[in-house]
Amino acid sequence: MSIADTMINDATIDEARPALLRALEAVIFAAAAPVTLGDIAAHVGERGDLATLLRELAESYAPRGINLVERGGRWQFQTAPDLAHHLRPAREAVRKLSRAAVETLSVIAYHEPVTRPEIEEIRGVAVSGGTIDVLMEAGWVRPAGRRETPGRPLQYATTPGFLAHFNLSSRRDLPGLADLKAAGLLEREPPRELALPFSGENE
Amino acid sequence: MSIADTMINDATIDEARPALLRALEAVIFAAAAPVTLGDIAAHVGERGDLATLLRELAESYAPRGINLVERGGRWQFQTAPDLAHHLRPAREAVRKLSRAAVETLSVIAYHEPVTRPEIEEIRGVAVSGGTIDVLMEAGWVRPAGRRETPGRPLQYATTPGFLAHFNLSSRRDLPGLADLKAAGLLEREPPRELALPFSGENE
Amino acid sequence: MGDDPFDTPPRTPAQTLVLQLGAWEGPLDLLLTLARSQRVDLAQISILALVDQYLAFIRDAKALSLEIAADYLVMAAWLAYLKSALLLPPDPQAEPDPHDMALKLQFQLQRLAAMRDAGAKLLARPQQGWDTFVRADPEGLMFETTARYDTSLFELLSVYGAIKARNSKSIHVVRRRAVMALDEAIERLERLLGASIDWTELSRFLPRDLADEGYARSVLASTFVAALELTKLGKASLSQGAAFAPILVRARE
Repeated sequence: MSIADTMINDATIDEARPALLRALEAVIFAAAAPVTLGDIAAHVGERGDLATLLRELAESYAPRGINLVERGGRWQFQTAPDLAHHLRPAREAVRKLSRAAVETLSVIAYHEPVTRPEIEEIRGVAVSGGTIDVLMEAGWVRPAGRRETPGRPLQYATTPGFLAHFNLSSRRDLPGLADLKAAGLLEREPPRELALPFSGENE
Repeated sequence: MSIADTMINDATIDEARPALLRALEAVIFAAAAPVTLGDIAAHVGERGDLATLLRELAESYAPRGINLVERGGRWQFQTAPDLAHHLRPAREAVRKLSRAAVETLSVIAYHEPVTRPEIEEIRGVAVSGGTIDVLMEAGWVRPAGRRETPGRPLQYATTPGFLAHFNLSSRRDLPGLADLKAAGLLEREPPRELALPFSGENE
Repeated sequence: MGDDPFDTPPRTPAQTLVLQLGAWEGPLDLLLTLARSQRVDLAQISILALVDQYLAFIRDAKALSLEIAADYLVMAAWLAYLKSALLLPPDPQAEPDPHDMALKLQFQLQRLAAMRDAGAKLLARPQQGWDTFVRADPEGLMFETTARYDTSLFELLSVYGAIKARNSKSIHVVRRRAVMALDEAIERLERLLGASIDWTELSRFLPRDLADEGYARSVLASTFVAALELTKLGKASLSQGAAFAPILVRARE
């Protein structure tokens, strides 16, 4: 593509921007589920830098009661979290996750893809039946292929639904992820330079 | 309510206006069905002139791809009507015509206007209704009146779309039998169907 | 209601365990709790002290003559071994190195604590359907698929050519139908022969002036075979003086 072509294209896009933003809004609003860039492009056409436009649109919605958010590469509208008190059904029991389920979920989220033996090693107990099922039923955890090691154990990972449910744009937004990584706590083996634990033994 | 109360209320409302507008947005957005003023008040509380606020909100959404509209006293968000084509865009799927369809088409082109029994006679096999439907869907064949013979069978002919697709300026541009023979097209393809004796029965 | 005997679940050994150890999800969980009672910063805990705490806890539980699950006892034995290895003078041959084992234990405790913490933080985040809400009943996106048919003129013409070629073959079939069937030939020859007992040339029974050469050949062949058939049936006699000489035929009594 020549420079002239690029310029012409850019001009066209600039002119079409408001219309494109409107189309983006409408497509994401009408979608039955969070949509990827590809889904959006399939509906509005491959025009301009959709990712940039989406971020711009999200910004314009930020102060509103409805927000445009990205969850694991998928875009959706949702209500602003601070307005929950207007929207919560008066009496609805939140289904409590068991402690084992929460722990298993965080192990999968921070270590994915992770095998069941690894989950058991980290938690120090066998994963009881019903824990992973519950997480899969909630749509937060999925089987993620087999590891190419002896026994070819099944691995687990989180889903876009997990990110959406916990209002995470991506796995990078997992709370404390960077710190845990820096501390070597997401490795499978202790880092060699880990402080000696029995420094107090000779005190 | 005293005038002083009203004034205090108005002041409070003015301060709370942006928050109230956000709450309105969220409530209408998240509702399972279009909501009445009463429904909204039940969620955000009896504050200020909801009807006026709603109209204001609707105005702020008017240029967007999502509109806030009132239908019979119920409020709802919906996509802007002019964007419908993005929500159900037409997608073209290129399809190949079946051999039977191409044969039928060629018979219609060379013999139009022609009835179905005549097509069958020329092709030597029965023509299924679906075959002619496909040709009509492709925009190449049209019904061309009834023949004034017993049973008044429907006749078929080709369309201008047919000529356009095959780059023909008129049906006279179709090569004659002699041309076909000269071009080697008469023997080009062995007939797929067996030459059943009944193919000659009508001659 | 509480008096209903059916409301009281039966006591089982497992439940006895729940009373004492049920607060922990296994030995590692117990160790983590003990470590936290030592220090908040798990990186600073004393493994030797932790081992002592664990062993003391198990000893007390035994003193209460509670059943202790096997995995707690296995951990106790392993920790006792680790303690003795750590207290012995360093042995460079020791495999695995007890210091590495201690390091690993500490790592596991830190990791478990980190995951617990992460789980709590995760649950503290705004959650879909509780803090944030999406549209209840979106229309959904769809595609209107329209078919575009693609056929070339060459395809169209060659197919028509093929139909025509097929039809000309079928005309050939029609000509082959202009034959005199054997049945017809037998019936005809028998009728013409009548009761004639004079030898007559077979060719004289052929119809004259047949314009269609193909049909004429068919009649000749059929009539000849008919003569053979009638002879076989004992209704006629055949005679030929020499090869390629005229064939003579007559009726037989």
